[in-house]
Amino acid sequence: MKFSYYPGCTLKTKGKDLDRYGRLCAEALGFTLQELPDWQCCGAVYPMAKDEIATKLSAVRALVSTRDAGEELVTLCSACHNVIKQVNNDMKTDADIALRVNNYLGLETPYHGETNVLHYLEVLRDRVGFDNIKAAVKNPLTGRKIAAYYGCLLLRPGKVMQFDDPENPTILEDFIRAIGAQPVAWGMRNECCGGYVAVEDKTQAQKRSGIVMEDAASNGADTVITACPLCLYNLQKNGGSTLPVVYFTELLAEALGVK
Amino acid sequence: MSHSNHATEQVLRSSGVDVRKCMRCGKCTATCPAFDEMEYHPHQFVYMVEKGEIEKLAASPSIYKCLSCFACVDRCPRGVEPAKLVEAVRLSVIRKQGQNHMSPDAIPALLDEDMPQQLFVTALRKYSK
Amino acid sequence: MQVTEYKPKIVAFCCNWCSYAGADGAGSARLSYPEEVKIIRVPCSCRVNPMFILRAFQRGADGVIIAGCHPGDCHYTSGNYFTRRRMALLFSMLDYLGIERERTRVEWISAAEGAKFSKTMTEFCATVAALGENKRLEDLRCKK
Amino acid sequence: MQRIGVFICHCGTNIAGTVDVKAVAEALSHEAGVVFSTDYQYMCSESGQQLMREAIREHRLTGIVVGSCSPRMHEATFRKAAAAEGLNSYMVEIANLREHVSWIHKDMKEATEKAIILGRAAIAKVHLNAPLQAGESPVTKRALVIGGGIAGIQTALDIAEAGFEVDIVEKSPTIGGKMAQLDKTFPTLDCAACILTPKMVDAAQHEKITIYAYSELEAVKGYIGNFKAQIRRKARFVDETKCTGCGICTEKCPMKKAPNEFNMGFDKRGAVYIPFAQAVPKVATIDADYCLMLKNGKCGICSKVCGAGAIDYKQQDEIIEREYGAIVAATGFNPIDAKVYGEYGYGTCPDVVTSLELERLMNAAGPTNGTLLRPSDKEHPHTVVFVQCVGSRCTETDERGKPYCSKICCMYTAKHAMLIREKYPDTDVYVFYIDVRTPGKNFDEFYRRAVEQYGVHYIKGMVGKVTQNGKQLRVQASDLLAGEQLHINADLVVLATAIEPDKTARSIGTMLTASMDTNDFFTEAHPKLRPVESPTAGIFLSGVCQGPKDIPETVSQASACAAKVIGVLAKDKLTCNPCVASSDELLCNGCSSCEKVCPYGAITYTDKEFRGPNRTTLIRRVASVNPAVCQGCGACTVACPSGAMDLKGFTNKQIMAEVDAICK
Repeated sequence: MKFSYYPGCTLKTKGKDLDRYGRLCAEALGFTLQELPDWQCCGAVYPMAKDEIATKLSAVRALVSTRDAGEELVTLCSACHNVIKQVNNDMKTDADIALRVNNYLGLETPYHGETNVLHYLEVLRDRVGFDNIKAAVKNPLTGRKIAAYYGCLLLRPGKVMQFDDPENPTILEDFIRAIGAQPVAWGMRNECCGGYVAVEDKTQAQKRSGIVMEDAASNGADTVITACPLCLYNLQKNGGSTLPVVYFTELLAEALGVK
Repeated sequence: MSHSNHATEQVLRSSGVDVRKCMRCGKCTATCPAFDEMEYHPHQFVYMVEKGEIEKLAASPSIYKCLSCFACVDRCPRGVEPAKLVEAVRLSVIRKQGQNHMSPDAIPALLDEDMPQQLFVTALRKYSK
Repeated sequence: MQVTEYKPKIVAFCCNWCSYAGADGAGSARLSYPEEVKIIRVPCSCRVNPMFILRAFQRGADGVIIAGCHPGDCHYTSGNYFTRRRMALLFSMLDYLGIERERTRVEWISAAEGAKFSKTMTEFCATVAALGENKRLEDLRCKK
Repeated sequence: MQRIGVFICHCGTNIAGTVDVKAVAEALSHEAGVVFSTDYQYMCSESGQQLMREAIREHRLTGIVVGSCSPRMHEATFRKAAAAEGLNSYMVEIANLREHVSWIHKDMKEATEKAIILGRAAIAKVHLNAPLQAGESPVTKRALVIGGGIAGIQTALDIAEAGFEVDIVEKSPTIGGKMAQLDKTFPTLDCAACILTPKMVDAAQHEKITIYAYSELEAVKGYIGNFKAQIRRKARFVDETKCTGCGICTEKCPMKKAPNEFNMGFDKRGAVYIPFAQAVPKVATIDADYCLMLKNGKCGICSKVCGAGAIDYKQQDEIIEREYGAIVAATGFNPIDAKVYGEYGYGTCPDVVTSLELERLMNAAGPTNGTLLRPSDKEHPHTVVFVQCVGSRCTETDERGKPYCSKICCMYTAKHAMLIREKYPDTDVYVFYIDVRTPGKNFDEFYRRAVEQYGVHYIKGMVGKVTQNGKQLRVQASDLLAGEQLHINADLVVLATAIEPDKTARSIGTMLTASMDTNDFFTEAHPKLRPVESPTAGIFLSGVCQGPKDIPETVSQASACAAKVIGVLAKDKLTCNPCVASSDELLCNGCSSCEKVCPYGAITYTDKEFRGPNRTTLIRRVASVNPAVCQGCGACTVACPSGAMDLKGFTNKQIMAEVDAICK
């Protein structure tokens, strides 16, 4: 199995662990992540406006070069995943946006959302299979109680992301079971961490992250996992809790014995 | 009901939202994680855009408080997508010259060492043009 | 000599349940439309045989309009869907024969849409009048 | 050659004001075949009709053209008048000179011209009219009611009371339907079982009613007056005729792990069970999915304890065939699956329940014996939050909900809130609503009582999210009037889930060729004027299968439906519309084109013998139309490639004669 891989800026800097463990695990599980040549920053946030074209271009470039390579595109960072998947959906369903983007890019073959975009977790669930992961685990994290934090960007908007039931997802819980740990049932797993307002309004971010971390702790979690560097930052820095927050790839690497 | 003006039309076009679909149930506001920080709440965005009161919304700090978490978009039973209105109103402001809510020069002072790139790229995208 | 204004001959096939009632509605509400329109009542728009339309053109009609219930509202559940498909075929054939596409039309007019009936007929008359007399299929033997 | 009489009506000044009626009568008198032409002030009046009748006698008329108002108005009147004089009523044609001429045109000259042309078209048609005889078909004097809820029971009782036989087919082991599961009923708060179970018994004991419980409709053929239905009687593994309903088997059954559907799965029942104490018929049923004997042949206890020897592990499904004159769909509804609304915590938080589940939690015969205890820890809840419109009133493209208002939720929520406050005054009750819809007798008063006397907190707003917070539920909601976001710690959350037609409705609708809307509700023949009939003749609609409604409305509709059924069954023969299709067998080439377009399945093919050349016999496949089933749309006439199929009353020749007359 070989996929085109879009790491994104943060995974090259502050979020290196998410990327590094992701690659190690991919190797251990037998699939290849081929980093796209010359990828650009996706823009970090999906531009919702119909008349925002320039801000959607870099995502389209990544999608086009994946299409031209004849592959599927795998992302790891929730934010990149959200941006690329939503822009891809625009290219597929919004003729006006597609026309303007294609006019701007002047591609030989216009792009209309042909590329399949997968999150790393979807590769684990749908391609590798959690049962096979379970079989590949060398150090099961038995006894660990882990809270799966989804945040917003993996799940919503549900119609576009098509990732899991946006209100009652199970993919991360299944993942936790596959690596031998016990998932914690908690309600705030798809509530916002405060996101980007942390730059300007720390208290808002603290409030949001605080609610999330408190709920995880009060339900007996010993660790919180996430797929998003921004969530990780907010929960760690603004969550007001000592509960460790780690990337899901780090736990996977630990379980597979490649950490 | 509204004195349809240019600003309203621009917001409607840019957001792609059909405000008339709203049945005023308030689920968006019930679900909004940024409620406490907002002066106008998601359902008011919908109603005020319908009434053409873009100026009030544009002048409100509420437009910088939406977390773009898409909860209102997903949970609205009428498919109204209030978050897209907030974004469209904010864009109508920051697209004007000198109206950036945050300039790149201001960023370094706000940084801490752990902040991921994605955080201030998002903030710049949301707050400036 | 006084030049008489050209008046097209228009045949309107109306289904009994929706459009004929719509025409009655137009009458009750006194919503006028040109007297060139003469209505033939049929049980359902799907009763209209393409032959009838050819015959009308042959006999010197300048325009033919078929009005039925809105899709999904057919009294006979699916008749108007047949009409839609049949007429699409016929009209393209007429087009091929040189009968302008504008001379024929299928419209959905419900029993409640008297205003739509009157508006549709007025518009259709104007369209046909602008095209002038239909000579393409006219059977000269029918001329007096 | 016809002898045609023309009668031009003035309609007071309605026609005569714009049309020169005398000129029209005069012009039409010169048309070929016209032997009499006159005008009169009011043709529809008694004296107008008299005038026509005299003319028919005097001039030996064979055809009539009346230039008057729309045929939708008085065609029947003039047909009747003609028939009274011995003339076939289908020899009458109307030229619509009022709605299509005088009322829309101003200019007298032009209007008169148009009136003459329309008159000519009518005359041209009458020339080709043929006398038509309405056919007759016999009526089987028995009705089938599909569904044994309150709607089906009421319809069956009313039909039976009128003296006709009725069969009820119910797919579950007992009749009673959803109403049997309810605790109290609004707005009077009488107990549902107290008013329903006597009706169930009435139905069971009525000599004209046969109940086929635990049975499903398998196939339906035929048409109004003459339906043939196959009913699958599913194997209960209990002989209904022997079982006394004593219940010993249900007590002794060692397998007690089957979820109890009647109590919404809150408790368990045995593999052999009687759904509830007042079940009708009160006989046991063995659930093959759980019965140890049926699954692996080990047990047989029920058979041993049954004194009546009613247990029969070898019982098979049985298919019976019955004939009916009319069929009633009373297939009812179900709440939608609330699991799709994950944000309300249903399915993940045990103390989030649906309204129907709450009915069981409050019912004296329910799993908690009528004490309101929450499912998680069987504690009494002190704060209860009701969420309205869960899945109702959603946009058309919404994948989770329904576009319609479910209609009953506002009222039953007021009932629930009131009952809880009455029984447990220490409980805080919140109702989140978008609108409170209470159109109905004593309905708004009822809702106001919940607020004013019982102190239920009605909050205009919606719940956004419900999450588990320790032993409690964290409810995040909006209060739109106060402009606040509320965070309520609740013990129980009740979702007023939308209702949808029963899943079997679609397949039953297909069997009955009864049309349905996009939500799978049966469509009525006319939304205002024929609300209890399906557009398909002989199929009638009772209860929620036609659209959301509460119990009083359901019962009224059920009785209305019964009246319509009785109207059919009371007739010995049904008169058919004579304007039906018929096929010229000599022209028919047996291609099946007509059969394929017929929406009623009125056309069949038969092999017939024809005389061939040189005294040979040819067997040809030809179409024949069942005039009792054909509704006369004419779709087949156009589909027929050989011109064999024609429509009586609207023949190809007649319509073309009209076309010619208009284009002349």
